[in-house]
Amino acid sequence: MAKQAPVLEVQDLRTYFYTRTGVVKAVDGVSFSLMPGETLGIVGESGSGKSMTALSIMGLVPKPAGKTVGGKVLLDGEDLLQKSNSEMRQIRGRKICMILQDPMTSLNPVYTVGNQLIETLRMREDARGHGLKERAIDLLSKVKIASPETRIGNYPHQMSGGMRQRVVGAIAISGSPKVLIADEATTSLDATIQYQYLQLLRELQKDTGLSIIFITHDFGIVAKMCDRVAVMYAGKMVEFAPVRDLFNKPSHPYTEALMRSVPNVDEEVDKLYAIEGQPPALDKLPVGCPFAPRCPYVFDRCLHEYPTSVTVGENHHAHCWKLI
Amino acid sequence: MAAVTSVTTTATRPGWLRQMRTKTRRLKLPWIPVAIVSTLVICAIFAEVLTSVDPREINMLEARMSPAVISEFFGGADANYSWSHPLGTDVMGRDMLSRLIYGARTSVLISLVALSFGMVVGTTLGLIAGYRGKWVDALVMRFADAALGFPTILVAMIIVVLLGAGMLNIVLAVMLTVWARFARMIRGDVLAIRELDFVTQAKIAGVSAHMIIARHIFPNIVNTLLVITSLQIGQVILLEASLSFLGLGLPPGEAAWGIMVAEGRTVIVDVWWLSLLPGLAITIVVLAFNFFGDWMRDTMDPKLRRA
Amino acid sequence: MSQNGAATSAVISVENAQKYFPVSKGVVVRTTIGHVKAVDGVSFEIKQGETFSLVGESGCGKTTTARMILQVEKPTAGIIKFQGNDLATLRSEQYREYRASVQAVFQDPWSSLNPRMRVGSIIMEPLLTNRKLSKGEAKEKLESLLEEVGLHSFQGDYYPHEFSGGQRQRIAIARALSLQPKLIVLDEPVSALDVSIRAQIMNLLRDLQERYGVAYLLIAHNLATVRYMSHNVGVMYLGKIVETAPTHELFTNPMHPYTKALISAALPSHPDIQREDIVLSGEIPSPLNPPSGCAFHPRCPFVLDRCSKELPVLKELKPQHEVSCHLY
Amino acid sequence: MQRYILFRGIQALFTLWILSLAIFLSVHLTGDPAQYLLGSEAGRTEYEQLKKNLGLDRPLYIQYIDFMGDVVRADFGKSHILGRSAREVLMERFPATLQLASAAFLIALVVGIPLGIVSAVKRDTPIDMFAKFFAVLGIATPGFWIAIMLILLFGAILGWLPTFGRGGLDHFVLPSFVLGWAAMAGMVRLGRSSMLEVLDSEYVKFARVKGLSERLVIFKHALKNAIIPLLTFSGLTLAGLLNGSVAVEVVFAWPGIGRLMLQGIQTRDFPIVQATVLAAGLFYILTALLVDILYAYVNPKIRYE
Repeated sequence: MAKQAPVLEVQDLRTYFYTRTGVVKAVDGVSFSLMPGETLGIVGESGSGKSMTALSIMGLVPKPAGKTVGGKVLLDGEDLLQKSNSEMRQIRGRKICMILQDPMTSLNPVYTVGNQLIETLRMREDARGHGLKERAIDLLSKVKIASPETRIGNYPHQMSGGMRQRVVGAIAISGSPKVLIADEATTSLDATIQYQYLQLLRELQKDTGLSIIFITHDFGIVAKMCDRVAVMYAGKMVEFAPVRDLFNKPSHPYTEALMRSVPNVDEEVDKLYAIEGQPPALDKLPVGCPFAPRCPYVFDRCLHEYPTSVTVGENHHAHCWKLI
Repeated sequence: MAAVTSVTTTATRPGWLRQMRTKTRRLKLPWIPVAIVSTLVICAIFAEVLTSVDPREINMLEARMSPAVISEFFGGADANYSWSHPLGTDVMGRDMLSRLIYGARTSVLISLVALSFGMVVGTTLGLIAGYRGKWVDALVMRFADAALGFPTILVAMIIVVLLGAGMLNIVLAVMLTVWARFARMIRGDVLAIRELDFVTQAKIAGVSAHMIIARHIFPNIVNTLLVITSLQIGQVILLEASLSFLGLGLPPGEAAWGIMVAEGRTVIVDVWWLSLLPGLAITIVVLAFNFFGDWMRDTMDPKLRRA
Repeated sequence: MSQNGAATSAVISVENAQKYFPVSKGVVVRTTIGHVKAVDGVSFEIKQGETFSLVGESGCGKTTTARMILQVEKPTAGIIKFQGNDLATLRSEQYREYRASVQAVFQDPWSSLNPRMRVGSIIMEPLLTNRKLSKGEAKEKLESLLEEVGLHSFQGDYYPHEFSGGQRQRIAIARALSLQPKLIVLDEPVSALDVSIRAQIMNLLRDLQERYGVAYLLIAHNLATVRYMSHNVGVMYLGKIVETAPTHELFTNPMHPYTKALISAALPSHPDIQREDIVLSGEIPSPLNPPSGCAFHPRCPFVLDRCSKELPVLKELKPQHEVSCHLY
Repeated sequence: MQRYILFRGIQALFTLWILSLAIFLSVHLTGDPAQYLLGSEAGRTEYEQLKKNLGLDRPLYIQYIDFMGDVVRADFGKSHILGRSAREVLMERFPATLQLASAAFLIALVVGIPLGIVSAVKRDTPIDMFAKFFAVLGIATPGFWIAIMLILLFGAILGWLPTFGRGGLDHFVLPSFVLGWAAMAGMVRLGRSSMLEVLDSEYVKFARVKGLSERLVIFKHALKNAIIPLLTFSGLTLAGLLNGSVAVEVVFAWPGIGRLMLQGIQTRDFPIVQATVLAAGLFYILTALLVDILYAYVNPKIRYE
């Protein structure tokens, strides 16, 4: 890959929640970069901070409890964290957009899908007046919705989950953003519908040169869709690698254990590896490495100090003392 | 942790006190509403002890005396008051304080009776409608809708036509709407709980229908029941006062806050305390119950707690 | 269906089971305008100590099939046999014995445990409802069950909210085990759990099967889970089993176009894995008004003329491998 | 949609029928209307004659059929106190109540809904605190008492506003405020909670994600959804308004049907009682039906069923 400027660069992002029981470090020093046309996967379990990373990038951390307290989010070199609310509004939908998890509730039940598409189109200066409806129909056919002319007058509840998620996709790409974040966007879809949707995203990416961030708990989506992968655990990014390197040589003990504990569709597995214990509560994180209590390789240092980033291959880093 | 607490409880007394304090502090009990509600209940139970004056005793010589607690400090030279009537007297010379205390008893009594009947009937019907479903549910809910939506005042009037004014009339009118509120909420809860997997599991294990209701469904609606009850008390007291005010309840002259407000209405300009005091009492008590109910809902509603 | 040979070892056999839900319309007088054919003629059997999986997408009828076996739903037609005896002909105590022999573990570990009951009473409820036990026996049994599923014996006094999702699923398994059932229905037992917890539960279930020879009916949508857990698999589409085969055979040699598409759509375990690309067009049709002939024909990439007219039947194409498709 | 309206219509008719039955039975089961009409001094033959004239000697079900016929023709007989047809009196008084209730309802809507919405959008600000306080007071204070206190303050002490009877616009201020406050309080509370819920929804989050202005997010996406439960509630509010209007009409000497109803009860004037209770019931049921239809219209899930 030629040396290019990244379209999105996140540096040491920190988003904390201030609750009665203490400070929850939902995102704690996350850094990564995203190249034009690239697909990045962020994998983690519930509570790993992967969704909150996405909301922090979008500037939509739930207030007042949550706050992004540090770091930089550089989109084309401009720090989004320094932008005012109204400036962010110009950026959202146009330069960066997001698909949320639940297609059943992402669309407003009291407006037709056409209405919700057109209102997004209308926000852009170059799209006033005539032809909005035609462009909306055009977008619907782009996401492969059959007979878009009639579908445009439908209310969300008249559509299936897969179709609603396509409409959400159409709205998300309507502003021709450079970056699209898909937060568990296919989790609630059935297998064959999910497959259709992933295929569609891939085609859209090929046509528009969009960069996509997939936020998921499923290594399968990573294997199928992503170029590079970040693994998150307890608010921290524990491993970062090109996708093949990650699957061939998982370096962080958590990544390794997780991969060995996931069953395989492609071959019979004799016995899965079972990770001991539970993911930690974010307001009661242990000192040192948060994975230490469940780690098979744990030694003294892990319990006292958080590991530094170790380079284990080209563009492949992991935070683990074992690797030094 | 609970076990640890109970051990120390029996061991040392000061520890017990301190623990009670930390426990209640953790619950963040709303102290002012609790104090008001307690005062009300104490007045209702110990009315005879708290005041030796008969609330119905007429004494025209001591009529229209202004409240001593106010006139002592703000009253002009011509103010007619006496410390034997701290809150003054009405146009017939009846002692306001004693009437207010006995009025508390009326309020508590009526709302307690009406509410418990409403609760029992409503909960039972709600449980049956929710668990049985189908036409039973449809029937019960149609009646509940009608009872809920329908203006209570019309119901009360029809009952007055039927039975004449009286305490029973108020209790009936209140009951006829209150049961529906319970039935509705409980039924909604039951419908949700009935679909939960632990009920299906119990069915698979062969547990009988009445055991499922008793062991799996009822314990899970107790919270809702407490919350609705505490939120309803205020409304019931208000309803009782309104009906009394209109003369649809107890006969005039009885000690009920609504009647007292009505008696003061025509002479409001001269004898302002007659209406002011009982109305204030109603407002404060209803406010207290509302805040207490809100607190109950916030602490007990598992849906809110899980979020 | 095939009655030959191992009839004795079949714990349960389902023959042509159907479940139709009526759909009604009308304001005052409600008239039935049609039926949702949730399950439309399903047959299979499960042998002792084996896991049979039903896979398919939402609305395919796999859960309804399980609920019929659990007797939560009464079949509209068809026969369910328990150890060779038709359930419909069982006398009441035999029927009670059947209910005790078939237990279940459900998907959501939060809704499957009564929050107002102690874990001990939850686990012991099926046992105490069906058997007479002394206090001492009950206590002993509870402790052994808790340890069996990897919990501490003192945890029986705790309430469900004191446990995590994975531990709750262990409690649910202990309850299902308490009556030493012949069959446990596992309805998506791991899909609500965190990824790192799933392997713990799947391994536990496999260990228990090895130890007690209990049979499982596994309902799952994740093919990887199915491949890891089961001996035989049935693929369902719109209320019918379209293909059934031993696990290895099904995954290495899928024959029905729908099975092929399902496997093609399953996410790969490694980025280098390339699959035959079968993208199905369209959505799953409504079971209220299923397509004529083969219900899959509007989405099938290999559709023939006769598919829309003739209903295909299951044919045994290889030993134990049955497919219902006009292509063969 | 049509099916839904038809269903609600049938339900409304059924409720009305139950009400009429309740009135018929209560009037006919409590004592003897003929006795009331004549007073206690009347002779036996006179009494029998009157009973025959009134048709009271016939079987109950025949009387009921007659009664239903009268109800359909809105003929409730002659008030023996006022000496006029009950329908006439009713028609004379009805506009007063309608005006008062409409004014109160308008206040509740115009003040209550915006206040609730603003309170949710500006959560935990002084506006929110004020709205919550205002609402909780409105729910807890008895309307009849507030009415008396306002008469004392604005009428007797300050002398700013008329305190009784019907007249110019200034006569509306106090009664409609008192009547509207409780309804308004309910609207504030429900408006606030339903708006908070909507603001927390995925589609509002998605509207923000796609870069809509805050104005569009709140006024287009959140508002319409938040108002749907308020519509249902406003139907229930009407019942509350009818409840309250009796006391308010009595306190402010407002010549409406609420006061007429109470007078009818106190004087055992059955034609008046029948007329007013049925009219109030009909009014309530019709408005509730209207609200239901409106609700169906706003909510596409029902409209397209």
